[in-house]
Amino acid sequence: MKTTTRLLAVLAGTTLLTQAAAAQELNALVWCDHTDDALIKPFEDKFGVKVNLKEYEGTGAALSLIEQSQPGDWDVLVVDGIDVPRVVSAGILGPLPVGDLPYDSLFPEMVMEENHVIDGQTYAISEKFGYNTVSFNSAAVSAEDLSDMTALWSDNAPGSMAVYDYYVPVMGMVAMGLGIPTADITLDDLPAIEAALMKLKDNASSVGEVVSSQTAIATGEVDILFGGGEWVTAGLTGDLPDLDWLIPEQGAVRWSQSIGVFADSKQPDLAVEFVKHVLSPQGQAALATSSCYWAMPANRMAGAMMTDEQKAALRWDQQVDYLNKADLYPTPDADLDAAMQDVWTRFLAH
Amino acid sequence: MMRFAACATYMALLYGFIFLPVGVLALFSFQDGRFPIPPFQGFSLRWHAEVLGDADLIAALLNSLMVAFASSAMAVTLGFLAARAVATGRLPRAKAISAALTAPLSVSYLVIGLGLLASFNLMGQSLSLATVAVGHIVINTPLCFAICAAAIGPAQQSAERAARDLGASELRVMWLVTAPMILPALLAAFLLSVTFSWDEFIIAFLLSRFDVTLPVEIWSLLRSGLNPKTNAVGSLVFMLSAIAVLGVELATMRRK
Amino acid sequence: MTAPIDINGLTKRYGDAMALAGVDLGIDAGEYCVLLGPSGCGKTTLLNIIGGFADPSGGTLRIGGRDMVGVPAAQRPTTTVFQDYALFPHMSLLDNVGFGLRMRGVGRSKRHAKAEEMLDLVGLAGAGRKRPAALSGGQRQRVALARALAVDPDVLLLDEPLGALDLNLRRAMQDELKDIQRRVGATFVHVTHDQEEAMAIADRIVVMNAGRIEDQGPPERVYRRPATRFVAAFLGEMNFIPATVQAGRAVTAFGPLGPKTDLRDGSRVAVCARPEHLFPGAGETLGKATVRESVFQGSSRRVTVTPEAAPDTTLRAQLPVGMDAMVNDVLTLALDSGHVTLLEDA
Amino acid sequence: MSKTLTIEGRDRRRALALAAPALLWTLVFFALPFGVMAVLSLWQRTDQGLEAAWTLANYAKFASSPAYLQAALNSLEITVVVTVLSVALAYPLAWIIAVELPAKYRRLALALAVVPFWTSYVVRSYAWSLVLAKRGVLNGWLGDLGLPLMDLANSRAATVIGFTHFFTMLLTLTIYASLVQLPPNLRRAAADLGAGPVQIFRFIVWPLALPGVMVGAFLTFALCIGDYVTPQILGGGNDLALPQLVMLQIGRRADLPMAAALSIVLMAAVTLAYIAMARWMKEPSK
Repeated sequence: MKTTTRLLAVLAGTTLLTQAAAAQELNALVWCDHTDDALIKPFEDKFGVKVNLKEYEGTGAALSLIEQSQPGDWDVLVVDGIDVPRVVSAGILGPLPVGDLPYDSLFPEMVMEENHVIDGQTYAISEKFGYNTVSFNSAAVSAEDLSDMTALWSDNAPGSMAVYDYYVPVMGMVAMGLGIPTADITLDDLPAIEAALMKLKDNASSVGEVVSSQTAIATGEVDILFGGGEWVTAGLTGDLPDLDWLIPEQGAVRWSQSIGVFADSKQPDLAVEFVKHVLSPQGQAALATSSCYWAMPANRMAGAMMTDEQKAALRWDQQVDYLNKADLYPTPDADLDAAMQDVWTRFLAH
Repeated sequence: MMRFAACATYMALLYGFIFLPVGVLALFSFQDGRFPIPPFQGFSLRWHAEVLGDADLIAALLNSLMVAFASSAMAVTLGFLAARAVATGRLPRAKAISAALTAPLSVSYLVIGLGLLASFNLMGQSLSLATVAVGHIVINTPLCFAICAAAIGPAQQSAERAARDLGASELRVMWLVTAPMILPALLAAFLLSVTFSWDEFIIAFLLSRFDVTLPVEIWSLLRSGLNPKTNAVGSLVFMLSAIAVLGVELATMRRK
Repeated sequence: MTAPIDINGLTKRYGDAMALAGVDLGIDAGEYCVLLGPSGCGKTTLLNIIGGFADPSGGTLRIGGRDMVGVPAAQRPTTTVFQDYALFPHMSLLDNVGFGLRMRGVGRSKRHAKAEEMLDLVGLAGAGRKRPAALSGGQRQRVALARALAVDPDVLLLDEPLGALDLNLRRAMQDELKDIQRRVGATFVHVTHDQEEAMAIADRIVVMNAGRIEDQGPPERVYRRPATRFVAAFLGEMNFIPATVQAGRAVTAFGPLGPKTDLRDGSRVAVCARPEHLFPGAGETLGKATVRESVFQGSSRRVTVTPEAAPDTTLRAQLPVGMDAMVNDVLTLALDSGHVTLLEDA
Repeated sequence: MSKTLTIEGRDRRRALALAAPALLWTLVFFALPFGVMAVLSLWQRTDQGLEAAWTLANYAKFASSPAYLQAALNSLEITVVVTVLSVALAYPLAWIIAVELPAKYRRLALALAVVPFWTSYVVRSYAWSLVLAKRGVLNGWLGDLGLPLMDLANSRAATVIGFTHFFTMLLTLTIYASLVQLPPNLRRAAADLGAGPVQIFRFIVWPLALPGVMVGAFLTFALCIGDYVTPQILGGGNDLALPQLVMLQIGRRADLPMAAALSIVLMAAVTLAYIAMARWMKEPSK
């Protein structure tokens, strides 16, 4: 009995210690592209703090992590641009000091006021964006074969294929392919989308997350990655020049990620400094070319910090055209979201 | 002769199956290129060097060791004490208690991890390596209990009785008589426990926050970029463990 | 039903160690033969070779005239009662005893009838539904015996069958074993290290030491006229009185003792006499001796004495009851020369 | 203080005190969390967070959606196939090591059979994906030998192979342990009474080692049906297993109540398997 009490005391002690230590640390809940030293180290050195990073995939995962934490545990959140209103309404994010942030140098499409500004308060800022579209191996498939997206769920798919395992963008893409703008998806559209998805699954050899998708296309396991884009291919083109990506004629889905500060952060000033660091041209360049995945920085000024090869891999100069062709991520309400997830579960189990 | 040939063939085939992934893993950890897939492009130690230079991985390795040793020590202690209680033959409802103590053995780690996650959340306990250790103690205590219970037999009972008769206190009986007598079992329980904790992923994944154990770090490595570094970690971990296991094996053999 | 065993020049080598160093042995059909010796003498190895659990390194083994080398246990006319009984814990007694018949394709009712009969033979009638775990040690031993006998072996091999039993039970089982052997008529080969058991039970005792047979024959002969000093010492207590041959007699410190001998003069021999053949009174006298120790043993009194003629030797004698001999008493001891053996010193 | 204790009473107290730490630990960190899960499974996930709804809706959703039932069925099928396959592969190896091999090589053979155990579980699954990939090692060899290539990656077959690899090692250990415990004289006695190798196995070794094998098989079942890593890495998203579905609830929807309900379903499957095994073992072995 005594042993247990003592052990519990020890455990409690450890917890207290870790919490006390947290005073000099910044806790950020991020995507995997924020973990490179190139991005984090300069900030740590400048402010003499330790940045603790917890990676997650998907807003749901972030929400469960936050729910399973104590208030004040977190300082910085990186989240899907379209999910900012959702987390703001859940009271998770606090307002940002707009004047300190480089709004003026963002790509105009990345300001996204409808997402980031709620009741006149700005809660987050875009930091990185890209496209969920079609990646392919140009040695095996020609770009013409892929210009019509619907071919991928027809009876004769142009090549072996993998599908990226995230329901929002992939279902958004399929909707685009069916002629439904992502903003207009309703419950009534789901049967048609589901039917196309099932055909897609029949044609696909696997459905996987970032790295398994990357692996599949990089190793020649598949020739086409549905839902891929520059974030899959750009980092690999140095080794595999045949890897390419395009936006089909029906269009594609644009994703963006935003960064904000927790409402209950114990060190909001430091957290804001971190946001500023990530949005600075240096931070943006490092983020754009992170080892986990590459994608366009939200801050146009980052271009000055990047090499020509890097910019070429990201198609820096074609962004205007691409931004025109791509719809924003779908923003389903709770009911539609649940229904979409059910469709996706059926898709996975198919 | 036929029989010998059949046995040898079967052993060769099965050992081939067992070693196939490990061999491939090790081979491509020396791949001199970005992709850990055939063809083998030449020999390079680059990925091994990268692993050894990766502070996060090294930290995770140390975390894993810490969690494994701390949780196993606790699990062995709990299991040993409970096994002794059952062995006295005086424990009321000994059968029910034994069943309760071994119950976690048949529960999936995922379920144990989820349950603890929800409970810690409810208790307001934030996650850390300590919570991972708690989970590992839950899964390893039944194992240690079972191993110790099997080792405590009539020989220990009578030796304990003799020690008590000669005036030893309960604590000293345990420390001077029972524990040394079943030392091999205690050691085996501890090592098995360390192995399980060392290798455990899902509980560590669910119950950790910033400081993570090696399997969790490897998991995120796996999802953050395709390269032979994962192979290198795997082979290094393998070599490290194999050396440790061999060392223990040799040490016990010499003592015999 | 029964068969003779014929062993010639049998050897068994384990690496450099010789477990059997050339054994010649003939056992008659229907004989109760006991292999006796200290542990490590090779008796169990010999039994294992007869039973088909080990191959000899050389020599021949015939059972009922058939060469047995290389024949697996299952095909030999032998069965074994194992030291640990080796009962099948998951089978009832009936199934245990009937197992051999089952292997021979005998139908269920027939083999159960035979098993009942066998259990009856060993005094376990009606216990057939029990499992081995429900039995005492002595009962398990009986089941093992019944199981081995159920297939009507020509030769039954018993490996220390009574070793795990307490003394009283062991004595009772000895009689029973002998009785069962007489009834079934098979050749029994029984391994033990207990010389009393061997003498109580055997038609023929084979004394083994260091992989060799030291002596063999009927118990009485082997006891009375052991062939070697080892045999003499192993089968009960023996006084060895050193002597030198002079004119056909063994001359000791007490003068000439024992029977006439053909050994040439000057040979060193030992005059061997069991304690029960030393007694106070007339005969070939050993002169006066002082009692050093005296132990009452119920049916006799055992004394240790130092003879005056040879103060460096101690002799042991067994005195009839009623004869008091206290420590420091002086007795005059004599020897019954009819029971004395002369053994040449090795 | 005036209360007198009997010797046996004192012994009982002492025994209870010894068992208390482990019991308490199991209660607080195992039984209690389990209760929390059971309670949570009756709650609901809403936009605002978790709501104590006290409803069976999560279970109803499981029972009424074909995709969820399919996942449970997938898990069950994979687990049964893996368990049977692993026992079938491990038994002969354990037999060879325990019986056929000279005693001095036993430890070495056993150690070799489980060495890959220490490669780290996550990495082992990943290693199989390298072996089985379309342009992986296996197909490289098949191609060199001029044999037809196999498309095993990202499939149920890959999941089954990965699992079978792990559990064959585990079962070799457990089956070896139960085989080596059998007194060798039992086999000799049976041989002596005329049983051939097949009969010895059928009548003596198999029934006597069976309880040990069953326990190993049950552990395989329990561990396999609850594992997330292997199907996630090797299944290629083609064959959703129950643990993946559980993790989806947490990762994608932050729906802890649904995850809890699915976990309870998972545990129900394991419990049923346990009851079946216990029943089967209780029956007389004939």
